[in-house]
Amino acid sequence: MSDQFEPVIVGFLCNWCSYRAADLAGTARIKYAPNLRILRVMCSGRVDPQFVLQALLNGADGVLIAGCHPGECHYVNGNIKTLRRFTLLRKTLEQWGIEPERVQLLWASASEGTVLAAAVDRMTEQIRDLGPLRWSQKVLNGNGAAHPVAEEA
Amino acid sequence: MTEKQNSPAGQEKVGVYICHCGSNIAGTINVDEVSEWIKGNPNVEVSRNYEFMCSSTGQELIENDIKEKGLTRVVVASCSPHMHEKTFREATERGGLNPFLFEMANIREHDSWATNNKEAATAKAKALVNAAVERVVHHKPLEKIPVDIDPKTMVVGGGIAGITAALELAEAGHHVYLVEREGTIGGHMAQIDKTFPTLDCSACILTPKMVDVGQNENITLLSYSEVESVDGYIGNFNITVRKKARCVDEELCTSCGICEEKCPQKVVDNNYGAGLSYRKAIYRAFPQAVPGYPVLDKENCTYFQTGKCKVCEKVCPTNAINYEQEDQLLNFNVGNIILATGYDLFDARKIPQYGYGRLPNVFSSLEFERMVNASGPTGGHILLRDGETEPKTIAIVHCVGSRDQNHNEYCSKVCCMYSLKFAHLVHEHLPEAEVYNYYIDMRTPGKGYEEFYHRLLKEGTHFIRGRVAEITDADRKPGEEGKLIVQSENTLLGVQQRNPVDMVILSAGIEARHDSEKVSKLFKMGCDYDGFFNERHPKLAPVSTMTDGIFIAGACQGPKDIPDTVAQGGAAASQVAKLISQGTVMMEPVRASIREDECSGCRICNNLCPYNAIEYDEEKKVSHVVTALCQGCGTCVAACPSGVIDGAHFTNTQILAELEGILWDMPTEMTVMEEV
Amino acid sequence: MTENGKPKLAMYWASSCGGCEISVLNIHEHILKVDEVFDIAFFPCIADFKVKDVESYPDGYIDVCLFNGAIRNSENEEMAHLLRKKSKVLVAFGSCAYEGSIPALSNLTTKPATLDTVYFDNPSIDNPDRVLPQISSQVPEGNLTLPEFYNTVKSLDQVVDVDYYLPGCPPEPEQIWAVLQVVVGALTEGQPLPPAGAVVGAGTTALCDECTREKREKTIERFYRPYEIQPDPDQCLLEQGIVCLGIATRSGCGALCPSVGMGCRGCYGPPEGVYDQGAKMLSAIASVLDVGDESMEEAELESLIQDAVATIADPSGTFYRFSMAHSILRRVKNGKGAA
Amino acid sequence: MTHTLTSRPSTLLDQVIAETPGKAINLKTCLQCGTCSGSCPSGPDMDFTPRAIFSMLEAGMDEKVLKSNTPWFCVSCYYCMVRCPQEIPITDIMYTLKRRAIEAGYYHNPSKEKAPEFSETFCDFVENYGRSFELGIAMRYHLRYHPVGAMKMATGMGRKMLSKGRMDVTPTRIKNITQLKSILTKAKELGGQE
Amino acid sequence: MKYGYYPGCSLEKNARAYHVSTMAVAEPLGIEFVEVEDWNCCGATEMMAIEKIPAFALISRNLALAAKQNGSTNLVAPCSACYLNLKKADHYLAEDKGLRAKVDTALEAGGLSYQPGTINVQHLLETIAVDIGYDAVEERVVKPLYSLRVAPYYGCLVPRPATMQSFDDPEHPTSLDKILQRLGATVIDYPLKAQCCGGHMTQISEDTALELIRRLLKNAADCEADMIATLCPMCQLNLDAYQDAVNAHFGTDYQIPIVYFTQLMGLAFGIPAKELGFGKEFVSAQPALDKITEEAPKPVRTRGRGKQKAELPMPTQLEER
Repeated sequence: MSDQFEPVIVGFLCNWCSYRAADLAGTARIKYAPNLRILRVMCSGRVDPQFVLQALLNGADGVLIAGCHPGECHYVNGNIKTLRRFTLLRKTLEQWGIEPERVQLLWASASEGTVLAAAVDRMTEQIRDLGPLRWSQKVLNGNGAAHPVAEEA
Repeated sequence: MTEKQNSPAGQEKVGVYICHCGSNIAGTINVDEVSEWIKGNPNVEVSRNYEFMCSSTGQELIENDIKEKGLTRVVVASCSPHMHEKTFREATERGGLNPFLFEMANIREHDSWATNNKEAATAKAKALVNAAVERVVHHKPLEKIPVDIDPKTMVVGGGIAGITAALELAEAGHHVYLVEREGTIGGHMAQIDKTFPTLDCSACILTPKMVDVGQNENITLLSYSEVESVDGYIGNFNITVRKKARCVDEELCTSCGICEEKCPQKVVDNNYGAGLSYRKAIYRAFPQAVPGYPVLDKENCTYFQTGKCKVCEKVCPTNAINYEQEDQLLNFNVGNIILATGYDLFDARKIPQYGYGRLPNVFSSLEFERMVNASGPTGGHILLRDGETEPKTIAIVHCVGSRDQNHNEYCSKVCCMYSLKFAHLVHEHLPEAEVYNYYIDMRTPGKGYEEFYHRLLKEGTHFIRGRVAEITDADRKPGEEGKLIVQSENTLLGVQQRNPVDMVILSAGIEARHDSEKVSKLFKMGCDYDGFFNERHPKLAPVSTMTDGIFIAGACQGPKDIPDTVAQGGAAASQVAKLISQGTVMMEPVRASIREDECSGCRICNNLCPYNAIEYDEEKKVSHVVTALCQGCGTCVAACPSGVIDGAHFTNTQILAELEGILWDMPTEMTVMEEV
Repeated sequence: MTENGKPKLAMYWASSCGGCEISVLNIHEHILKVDEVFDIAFFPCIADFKVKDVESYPDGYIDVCLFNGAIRNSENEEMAHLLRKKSKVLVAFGSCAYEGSIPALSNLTTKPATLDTVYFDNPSIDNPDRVLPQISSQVPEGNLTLPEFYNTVKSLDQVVDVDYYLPGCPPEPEQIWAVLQVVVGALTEGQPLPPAGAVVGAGTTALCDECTREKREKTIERFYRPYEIQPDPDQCLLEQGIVCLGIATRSGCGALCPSVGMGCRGCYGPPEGVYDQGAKMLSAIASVLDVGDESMEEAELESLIQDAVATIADPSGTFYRFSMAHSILRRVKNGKGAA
Repeated sequence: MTHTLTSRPSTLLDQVIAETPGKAINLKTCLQCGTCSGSCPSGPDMDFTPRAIFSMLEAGMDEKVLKSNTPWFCVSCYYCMVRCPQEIPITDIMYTLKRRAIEAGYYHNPSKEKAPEFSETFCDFVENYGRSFELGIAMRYHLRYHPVGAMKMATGMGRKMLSKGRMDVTPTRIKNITQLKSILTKAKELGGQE
Repeated sequence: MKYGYYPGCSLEKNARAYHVSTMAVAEPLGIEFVEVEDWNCCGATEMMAIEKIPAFALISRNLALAAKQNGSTNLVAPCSACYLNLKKADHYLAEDKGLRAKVDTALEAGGLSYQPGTINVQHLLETIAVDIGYDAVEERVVKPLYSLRVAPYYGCLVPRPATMQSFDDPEHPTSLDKILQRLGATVIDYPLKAQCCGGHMTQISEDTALELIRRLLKNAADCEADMIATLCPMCQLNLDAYQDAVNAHFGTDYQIPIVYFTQLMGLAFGIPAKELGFGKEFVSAQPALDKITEEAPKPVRTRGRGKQKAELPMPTQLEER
């Protein structure tokens, strides 16, 4: 690969809108940055802030949460809860010196393949400018191994 | 790069199958490399790549390996799960494993098709496949949830789509509630004079079907009614319908029509009459209305406005008039819903340069339909707004509000054809008149459509290729006085033309209902940017929606002509009939559940569920999930502050394992640096 | 077993306030039982021991070591390693040892910023020569050394293996006594010990379990600082807009703070099954923020939510007051953040 | 005569899109519907209608485009722009074509096109005084390029204007002309890079 | 209210009447105009045709000066071309990063800088119709323009400022109509109210220009307009100064005075005609002004049609945006 820094972005995409938007982007052969690695959740409302933090701890340079547009949520308003959480999470992350570009929320309907692709390109560029995050390596440097989030019994 | 194994070695025997999809995947991703590499994951027992995993041979690979190699988990890396998850789950099941012990990695839509960078694509594929393996290890066997289908169906919208769907189901012996907003069923088709390209009379083919609806005892017709609320899920919807007060007692009314006749209050009929004719304050849209009872329009009724009049009450032979009548809220349980809510015509006033609403002799297409209709205000005579003069020259403007970024980007599909029909009708009614059709592109795909175009060419219609720029009554030179001047470029000549005519017809496009967004939310289903309802799959599931048990038919899904609309009505009906005859459906077991013994009863989750699936037990002081109501979104799981809600098939362990797997190449070991 | 055959008890304070020691002594007359059962091997707060004494013990000499305080500097860490080596059972005692607690709030800033505040930018400081403590400094008498001040505060289990966690700031005396009884039982009558790594002296569910306030469906339009409103004495504080971490905090204290009208601060750490207390708290209360709905324009929606969220003054400090060191990310990005 | 399509049609097309601010990229989506040309007040006097120009750009007939009077006859009424169903910034594209034509030196043909000269004369004054100066512009422009017009000007319009006191006899110069000049000089350098 | 004021070259001399009448009505309307110090020409429609960056730089200097000058962030331009150029520059600078970078450097060379969006460019008509409001205008009327048949003429650039949203309808603006109605005038539904006056074509191809001008005059005459009210110096000049040329060229005999709407406002506000720049126009407005009556005229249907019984209903007008 080229020497330029290639950010790794983890995407939590909702099954009904944004994941399908990504499908559509592919089907339409829209080329965009290969830096996004997608996990599917049924609804953006499933995204537990712990996942976002864990992704950053595990080395992601950025996290994208994508859901249906407000009002178009397959589960009526799961995405509204996502927006509420995201707003508070972002405020917290800013206190922690994590640039807002690194954790983004995107609305993309199933028909908006182009929107999703464009957003990924934009985010990749923004994070490329910010440089690597690589939390455990660059921030915790030598504070012991990562604790996995405990799972329900 | 170091490989991180986060699941205990040999915990499970995973079979990994990487699909080439011809060259769709293999062309960009080095599938051999990936399938070789993933063998490094201690849980992977078998790793193969094959040209077409979805082929029967491909599926047999899976089945055999499960049997012979004793696989306990299966991962297929190929297309989107929305394409083939079902296929491979079934293969897994045939192999003898629970279908949910399968996971899919989307390396086509999300990878090979999304980039040309082979190296990056291959690296990404590794991450996605590894993620799937790490995840599948934590999968638990799940059983689908059977749901009984209530054989009754609700059809919303009494246009030709709804009528067709209702009749199909009713004739199959299933009960249907047909809900219509207006006083009568019939929809737009009832307004139309002739239908293209066969030119058979719209009313003649529609009214018999309307009568059938009225007479079929399997159909409960709820006219002048609107859906108020929708609860439940496939098989068990609970719907509240508001039956608006029409101030007429349906038991007593004999549809004799005297009230209408005697009513002193005349108002413009903006609905059925397209604003070109008048109706009374108590009225039936048209004589063949079904049901035949009139509707009293309170806004325009003299009695309701001034407290005096009551003529209708006086003249009614059966005392059917009831001013005190109130809206009724009726409740229905149905198993399935078909939405056939139709379309609105584009409002040509939004394009002021065409002068509609300002220049009297500019007409909308629906106005013209009414005018040319024998039952219309002019008895079928084509006249100018003065109601007397016959036009000698008529311009028909295509693409009004369609193919226009300023309004609707899409092509409305039917305008070219109905514009041709208009031209023909003019030739028929006014043989002397000259007709000019202004078009951008002539779009006549469909059986007999192009032939109809050729017929019009023979009939002497003038076709000018060019979108009309403006229509004005400001004459510039002799010959233009008192005319409407249609200004455009004749793009085939490359010259600007001014064409003085007597009448202009604007072929306005088809739009989603003004309230379609509200409706789509009411039924918890999506609609697209333009307001048309989203089908589940544009090719393979055109009448299904993302919501099980809700189907769509006709123009509410997108612009359509009558044949397509009728076809969809039938299609939707057969989809429902299929479910009814199945009796039960199996629903995804992706559901939330609360570990009550660990619940602290904080009640955070209680009002998060849009389906009210979470209940609080006052006795035990804990919350629990009503599985049948849960739709599996997982919002409560993410919210539960004590982490005691499990989201089946999307558990924290599964997602976190997937997360670690997808970031396998990220350095997490700490390089000890100088403390800052 | 040694001379008098009594099991050996140690208690050490790393970066802590001493409250844990007090609360051990708060078990009242039971302390006599402790003395009767145990032989104190190391307890700087109540008896004079030197490190070299501990060093002189054979490995595993101490049966139970109650280690309180966070790992703030190199000395804390050395002591942690030493005591781990010398102890059979090492208990992370109290919130600091368990999850960093108040000392770990400095993970919300950086070492330079902390030193700045302590030694320079501070009204009560007069330090014209900008003198900073040095790890080693030469004086006529020889070389003086000080422990190294870390950039990041760690929990005990981030530097050594820990057998049990006893949460609380401080742990409740009766809980301490209960735990000691178990240990005593194990040592004297050979009763079973809880599984290693367990959180002892606390419940498993969230605090609401113990809280007697009436709970309804949660809809919160905005949050208030405690001084801003007079809360209803019987209703759930969170529902009244007072940030109460009870929903995301392990029970065990008997819901002390809520019972007196103060929102739970979360000192007992997350309940079983939750790793990052702050993130969970954040997720939960954001979810029930009752502002904005799907019918709104996106812009309007966002601003409404912005405003509501703005009523939470300091999310990190509030949600991670006790658990910063033990949270997923543990600290702010170096050089940035709330300094 | 037959026009042979060059491999990738117009280089000019891409340049125009690149140099025009706004959504000029929409030019690629032109439907050839003719709304622009139908709306154009001066359309009848153009060598090619705007729509035809766009088609020619697509076809790579760059020289023909630049030699045409079409852009110069644009009166900047913006009707085409508000009516265009593809939201193509047509008027702005016409400006770009004018600049291109000047660069290409394609406009000094004997035909009736006087626009470029007019524009240039106008700009000379603006650059030297910071204000426009009708009389000067008109006189110089006519004398330099259209002596006949100059006479008309002097006898007709010019006299009228002066008589009504609606035209200055001497140009006004802004105070800080040096500032303006340095701005414009810098701007020209940068413009050169385009 | 305080407003920045950018007169533009025309108002200095040829459209002096516009300037003085604007100043005259400003006071009663409670507007305080602060002229931009040492402003320069906006480049009209010409600069953009020669070089893009200099053209934008030229305009931006004015924006920069206006922004520097403490007063109001609203900048009012009575000239349509100036209005468009200023508004457009501000818009594109915000939209096009590359362009902005270049213009910034150019401005720096002159020790200036401009942050797009700081200045809100308004046309005088917008200021009066939107900010001041029709009611406020009506309140000031002391001598209504009864019986004066006026054709409101907007021209191009105010209703259609390029890709930007106008405060009025791009095809059928009505704000000037409403103002004139409040002045008591009989306002004609002027079909060509937003058509082109010929712009600079008078200089480039007179034939083209004269035809464009003729259309406007003819249509106004057909509507029996006593005068045409404009809001743009270029429109005024073309329709006024070239009217005899049109008559000569087409053998017509139009005598339609072209006045600025601010002049009519001034009259209605009771300001003496001479203080409003009347008399500067080539086609004298006096005959038209003489038609003004004390009493309001009997209501006459403007371009309306008698209602026959057979007549079909008309679709209602779309309610005002």
